[in-house]
Amino acid sequence: MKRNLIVLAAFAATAAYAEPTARDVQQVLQRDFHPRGQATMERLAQDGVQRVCTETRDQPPAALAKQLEADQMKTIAFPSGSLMGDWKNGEKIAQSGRGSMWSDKPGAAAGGSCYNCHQLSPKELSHGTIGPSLLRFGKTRGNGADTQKYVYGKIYNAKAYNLCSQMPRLGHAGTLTEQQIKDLVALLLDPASPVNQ
Amino acid sequence: MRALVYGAATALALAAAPAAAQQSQFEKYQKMVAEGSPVELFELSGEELWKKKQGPRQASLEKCDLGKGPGVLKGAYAALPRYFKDVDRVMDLETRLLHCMTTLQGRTREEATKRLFGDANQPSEMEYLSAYVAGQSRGTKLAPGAAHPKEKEAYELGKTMFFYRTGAWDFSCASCHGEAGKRIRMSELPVLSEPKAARPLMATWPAYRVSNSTFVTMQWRINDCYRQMRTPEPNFGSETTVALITYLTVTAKGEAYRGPGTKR
Amino acid sequence: MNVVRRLLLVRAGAAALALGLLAPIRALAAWSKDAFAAKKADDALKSLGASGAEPSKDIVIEAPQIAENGAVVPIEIASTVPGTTSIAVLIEKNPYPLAGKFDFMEGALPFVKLNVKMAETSEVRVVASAGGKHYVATREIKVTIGGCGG
Amino acid sequence: MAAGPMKMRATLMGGVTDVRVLMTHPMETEQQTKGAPYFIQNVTVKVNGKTVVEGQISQAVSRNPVFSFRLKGGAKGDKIEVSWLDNKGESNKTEAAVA
Repeated sequence: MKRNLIVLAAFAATAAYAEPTARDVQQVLQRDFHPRGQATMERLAQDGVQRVCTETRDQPPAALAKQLEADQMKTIAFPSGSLMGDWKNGEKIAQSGRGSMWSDKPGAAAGGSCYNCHQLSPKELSHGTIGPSLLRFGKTRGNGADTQKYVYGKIYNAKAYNLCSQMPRLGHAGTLTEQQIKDLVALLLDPASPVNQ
Repeated sequence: MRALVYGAATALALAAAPAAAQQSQFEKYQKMVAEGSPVELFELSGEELWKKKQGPRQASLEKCDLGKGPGVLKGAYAALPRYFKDVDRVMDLETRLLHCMTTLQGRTREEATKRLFGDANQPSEMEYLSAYVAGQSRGTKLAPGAAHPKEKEAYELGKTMFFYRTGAWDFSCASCHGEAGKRIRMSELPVLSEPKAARPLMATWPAYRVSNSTFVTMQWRINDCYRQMRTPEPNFGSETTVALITYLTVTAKGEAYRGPGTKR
Repeated sequence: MNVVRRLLLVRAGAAALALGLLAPIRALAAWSKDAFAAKKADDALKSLGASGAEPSKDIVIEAPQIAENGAVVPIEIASTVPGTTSIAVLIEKNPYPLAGKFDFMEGALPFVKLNVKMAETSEVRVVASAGGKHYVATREIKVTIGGCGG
Repeated sequence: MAAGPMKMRATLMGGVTDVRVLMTHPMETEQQTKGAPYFIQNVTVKVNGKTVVEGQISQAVSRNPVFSFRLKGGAKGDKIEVSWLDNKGESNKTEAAVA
């Protein structure tokens, strides 16, 4: 509650400097952008998660975050059966930075851009650090059903676990397919995967 | 055999002493690349284009007013973006150059914007011109317009956009440029909302990019960030792009310009 | 970019060709075709007559250990072997390993700095020739991926 | 875009003249052109008309080549000339005085 007030007070303070309102921004975006390829104008409209994270600078009030995370959890379609695919495909998906851009052919195989932000296989030296290192992830966490489900869900919709995470909702956004996410689960959890060597 | 042993030793050394050792190697690469950069060639070609008579009026851009008076190039880039009374709006370098192409040379906007971003085989007119004009500000401190109400408005809009999460992947500019010491792959990510990080960066844009041998401009930088943010495409010279460039340059103000630079 | 100059050059080339002048010009500027066409570093060196080089600490290769992009890998080479007259640069894993050969005459120091393309992580071999003998130094440069890869 | 501009700087410091030269050239490999590579083959450095460096290079040299060479001694005002010749017979050269 107290935190809520602080957040609101911060808004009131910045508003004095003629910061554009949410509606102003949407009007500006609609005027200043144009659709190209698969990137349609609808992508600029903020959903609830994006709006709350923008307005709170990624520090949402706990109660609100919990509620919205629960809503996001409902978007995840968990497949039945094993969630472990082929780590070799997973490695390729993790390497690829393509997918969902106006320059990508619609329907062409997308990647997860995983190495852009995470360390995975120790063989890949060129990895980002925006997200945590996932080196030996399966070795430390095991690969039981719960862990598989957690990893699948996190890749499908990261916002269900941490509302203002910087990680894209790769399944929810339609970038990765069910099989591709399973392959990434295997990359992280399969004992034979280079991640766990 | 010797090669194999040596290679293995290097891999081990890199794995054993990760962060610091690797970081210094990235820095060494960047430094050596910058020292051996062909970026000045773009400035030379840009100068030719600046003086070349073009368009229905067969005029050069030599009388283009970039804010310091017609034809004044010295320090002009470092004072951009700024408010221009003749168009009653804030313009960055490229938006202003386009304005001069249509007004002085009599070219249509359509023709002048046909090929804004070039490639290695054929850099664009805007890229060459940006290289030349920016180079004429070397040694001048960045001092973009920040006093006129429209300049203040641009700054505020740019700041809002910087933190605005949108697109298919929920990114804002701050998703990648919001936390110190982070990397995408091998590329360090400056926290552009902080003067400390914005200053050295804005002082070296536009730049030659070695990965694809192209010269890249600020309008391109904003465009390509949005491409990777999975949004639709921003219009060239739009209020949004100019506002973001204004926000970044104002954040970097006071830094002596030393570009055009060289990037990965 | 300089269209006029470019046209002039093209015309000059055509005229030279027509007059049969191009051949002597080419003959003046030697280019070791066989060495550059070799697919193995050893074959290229054999073709240059620089086989059997012995390792030397007097050849300094200054280069980053990791290159973020194989399109531009800066390399600086200096030889302090007395009487060095020639330096060859070979990138073992490139389709054609020989990247360059530089002959230094009186007045020039055996030094060159250049940017090369590397197809993948590879050893870079530098062979310096002095007084009919050959000396070699190698260095591994890792080539990685930078940026967002999109 | 072949024979675009060249740029050169020759600076005398501590008894050594540092020559840095930039060349505009696509330096296309066999892979890039799917068969017919297009690249500079010869680079020549002259001091006051006398050849001091003869370089032979391959398609592995990066686009828009940049070279640094070092000359023993020399004096301010010495005339440095750098020229190149590519595999299509095109050439270009530039001159600068040692500063």
